[in-house]
Amino acid sequence: MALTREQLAQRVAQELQDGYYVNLGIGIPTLVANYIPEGIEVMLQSENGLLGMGQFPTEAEIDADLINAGKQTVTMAKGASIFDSAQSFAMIRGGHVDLTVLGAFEVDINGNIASYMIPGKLIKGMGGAMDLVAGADNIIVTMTHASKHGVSKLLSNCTLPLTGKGCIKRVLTDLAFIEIKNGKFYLLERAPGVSVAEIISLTEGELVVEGDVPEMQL
Amino acid sequence: MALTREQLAQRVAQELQDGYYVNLGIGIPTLVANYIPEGIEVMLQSENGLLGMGQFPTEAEIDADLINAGKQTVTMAKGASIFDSAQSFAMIRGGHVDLTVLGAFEVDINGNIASYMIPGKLIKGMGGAMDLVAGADNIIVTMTHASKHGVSKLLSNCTLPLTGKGCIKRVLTDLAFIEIKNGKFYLLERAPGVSVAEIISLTEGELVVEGDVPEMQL
Amino acid sequence: MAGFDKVVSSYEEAMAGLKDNMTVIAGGFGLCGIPENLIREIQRKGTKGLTLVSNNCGVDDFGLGILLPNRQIKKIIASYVGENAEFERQMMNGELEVELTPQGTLAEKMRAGGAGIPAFFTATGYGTPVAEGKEEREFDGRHYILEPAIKGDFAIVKAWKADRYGNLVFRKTARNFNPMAATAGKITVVEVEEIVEPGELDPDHIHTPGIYVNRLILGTFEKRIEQRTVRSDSE
Amino acid sequence: MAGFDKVVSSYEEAMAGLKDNMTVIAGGFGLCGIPENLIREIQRKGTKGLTLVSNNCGVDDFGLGILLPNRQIKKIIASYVGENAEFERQMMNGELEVELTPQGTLAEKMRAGGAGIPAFFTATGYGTPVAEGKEEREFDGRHYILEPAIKGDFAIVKAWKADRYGNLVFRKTARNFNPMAATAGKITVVEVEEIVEPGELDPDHIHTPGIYVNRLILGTFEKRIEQRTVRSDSE
Repeated sequence: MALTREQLAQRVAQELQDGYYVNLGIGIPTLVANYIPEGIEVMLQSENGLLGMGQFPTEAEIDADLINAGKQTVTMAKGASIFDSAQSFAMIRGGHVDLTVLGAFEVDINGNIASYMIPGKLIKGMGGAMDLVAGADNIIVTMTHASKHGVSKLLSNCTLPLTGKGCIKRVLTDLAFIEIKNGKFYLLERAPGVSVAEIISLTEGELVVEGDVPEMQL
Repeated sequence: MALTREQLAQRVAQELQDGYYVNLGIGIPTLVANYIPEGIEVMLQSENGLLGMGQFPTEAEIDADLINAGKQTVTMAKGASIFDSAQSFAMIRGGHVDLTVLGAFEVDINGNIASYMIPGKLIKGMGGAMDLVAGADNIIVTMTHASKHGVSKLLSNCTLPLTGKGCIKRVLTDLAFIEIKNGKFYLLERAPGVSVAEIISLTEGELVVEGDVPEMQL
Repeated sequence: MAGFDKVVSSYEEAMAGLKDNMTVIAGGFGLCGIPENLIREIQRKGTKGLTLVSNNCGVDDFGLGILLPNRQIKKIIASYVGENAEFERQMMNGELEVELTPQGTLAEKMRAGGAGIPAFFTATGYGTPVAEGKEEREFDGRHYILEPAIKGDFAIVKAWKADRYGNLVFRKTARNFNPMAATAGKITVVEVEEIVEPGELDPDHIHTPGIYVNRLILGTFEKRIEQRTVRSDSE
Repeated sequence: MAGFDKVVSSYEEAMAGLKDNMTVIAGGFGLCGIPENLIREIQRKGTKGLTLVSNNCGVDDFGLGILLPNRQIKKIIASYVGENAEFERQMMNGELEVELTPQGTLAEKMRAGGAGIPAFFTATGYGTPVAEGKEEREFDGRHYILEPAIKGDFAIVKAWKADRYGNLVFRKTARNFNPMAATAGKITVVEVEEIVEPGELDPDHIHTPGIYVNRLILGTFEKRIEQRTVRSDSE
């Protein structure tokens, strides 16, 4: 069974470590905050200028001056700090964020990522995504493995305009957890009940399958 | 009569305008603060991170955490702000300071200035001087016109290592107020009782004297 | 207005001198911390051919979006746009030039513009459409591109509090691009919720020193919320 | 030490891992805002061959100057040095390498090092000895040189207050180079006068977010004054 959005978030959350500063992109990555393991503390960085993002506010707490990068009203966690956009991206671009999770349209075997633009269709802009992929060492991309029509999004070469070049090492799709190295995809884990054969058939870029591929534990 | 240090400071102070943000270098420039004309407000920038430098503290006010760029204990004027060194030099290098006053060993007809190093003798460093001369449009250099031995410091070409290239337009010496343009010195004013002939004799670089040269009003 | 008193009494005075075809840098992220009344004054003046530099372009009837119907914007430099229909229409028709710029690069370009740095290298955008026409260089085995600074004829800024000298304090995430924008305008105009006397702000807590501020005006703000997300009180 | 608690209990622990020939970036201007006890710990450890990056090098018996007698410093990158005799002796004898760097360029190099900017252009130093061996380029008719960023194996920082998460607040001009230094160390160690619980510092007033801080220690400080200038009470 392909992972649900919630399960994707759950699996990513297993990669969190105590004391991590984490930037979660819009969409599925945002859900990761709901699955932080017991006994682990992380601080969420929101690139509009907040480190230590808290939960959504109650009606009474709503403050127009306090939003996250998705423009949602939020609160501050204990020990939060506020800073300007240059400082925020100094953190991101200087490699100070421990883990970045973001979505994508396509990734390829060379670690390229396309996530911000579909020419002629979606041209809203990259926001902070180009900074995030260029600045972080530790990135997890979450995405669906293929389109509804079965067209793979894990490619030999991205077809859409790139968000970043050679910067992605780990991809979690609804079917598989994959590492990218040496110009190849490596299958690390498969979604519960999903066969290796199915993953191979939906992966256009070269996929290396070594030994028994374990099922994800969720 | 050659100007005294206090008179140099007095003449510079006449260039102040209401609302000016001013950076005063160490030495004679510092004295300018004592001659701010009536009815004029200026704010002093100290490049270690203070805008709105006040007077020296009383014994009771002394605070080791509050010094100026000359490492002297100071106070803050009303409306002062504190910032880090990067912000301080963003102000300076971004051209936000209205007037910079600093000393020099030599200047030349191309607006070059040497003020920080005498090879083999004085090698303490440039501090903020290179930033100040490169960043400011409006600079007044204060210096003695010649050495005790009558060797001119207003030259065709600086002989000492440069602090900045082509950045000085106005020089106030103990003998004269001089403008630099088109590769020449222009004599604007002479010190009270100092003859044009004397100034010419002590100026090695080409000096243009146009019409009657007025005496400084002090 | 004498000495360091930057306070002006009308929005007309605040934006005096803004002319067609100028470049305006605006603070704000989404609709948070935007100089909403200064934008309205630009709308009222009807200034045209503007190049706007701002992370976003507002929505249909609020923020920079209100400058679209009258075609006042010639070009926008932003990281994320198109939250409104008129924007998309003008962009698709080629009536509006859009220069998409990564958010961090945009912030750094404004800061560089204010700090006398004409250009800097960044890894952001290497190998992407953003790198087109830009110099690429390797440092320590990583690839970077050279990005030029941005300066504006005007910068429009929203702060929380100011003293009359233009020392600014921002509030929560309404800070965002405002401090950088403030440094990068030839004329920097700031609107605030409260003006106090010099000496009332703690010098250690001033986010933007008054040296960057040319004009200051007291405003009242709608502060529209783009995504009103709440949890129930019982959670 | 769990989660985000950065507090360590000894100076030995604070500087653990510092090894010969490493690069150390230090905050402070003159003797103001220097991490005096962290420097003493480096002296005590006897680490040698260090490259120090700091605006100044202290005086004979205080600040970075105390690392000179035992020849612990191989090279110093600074804007203004030589406030003590041993420094001059070592420099003149070629025992100490000195890279003089303009103060603003030094601050910007540290900031760039922390912000992922490998190099930037600046007008400062163009046409001077500082420009030797550096790329020169014209932008809009002005001359600039390309300056590389600086990063350190360690950064040592003095702040006023911190919470246990390493969020820092500086006091008056003791701020100076400290915030930039804090961003540019692989391991950033901070000593402070007071440690409070997370949540006690106003998020809007934090100068350095804890993300930059690896270790935090409570110290007591001499805060020596270099130029004690006073006016009489009656003035």
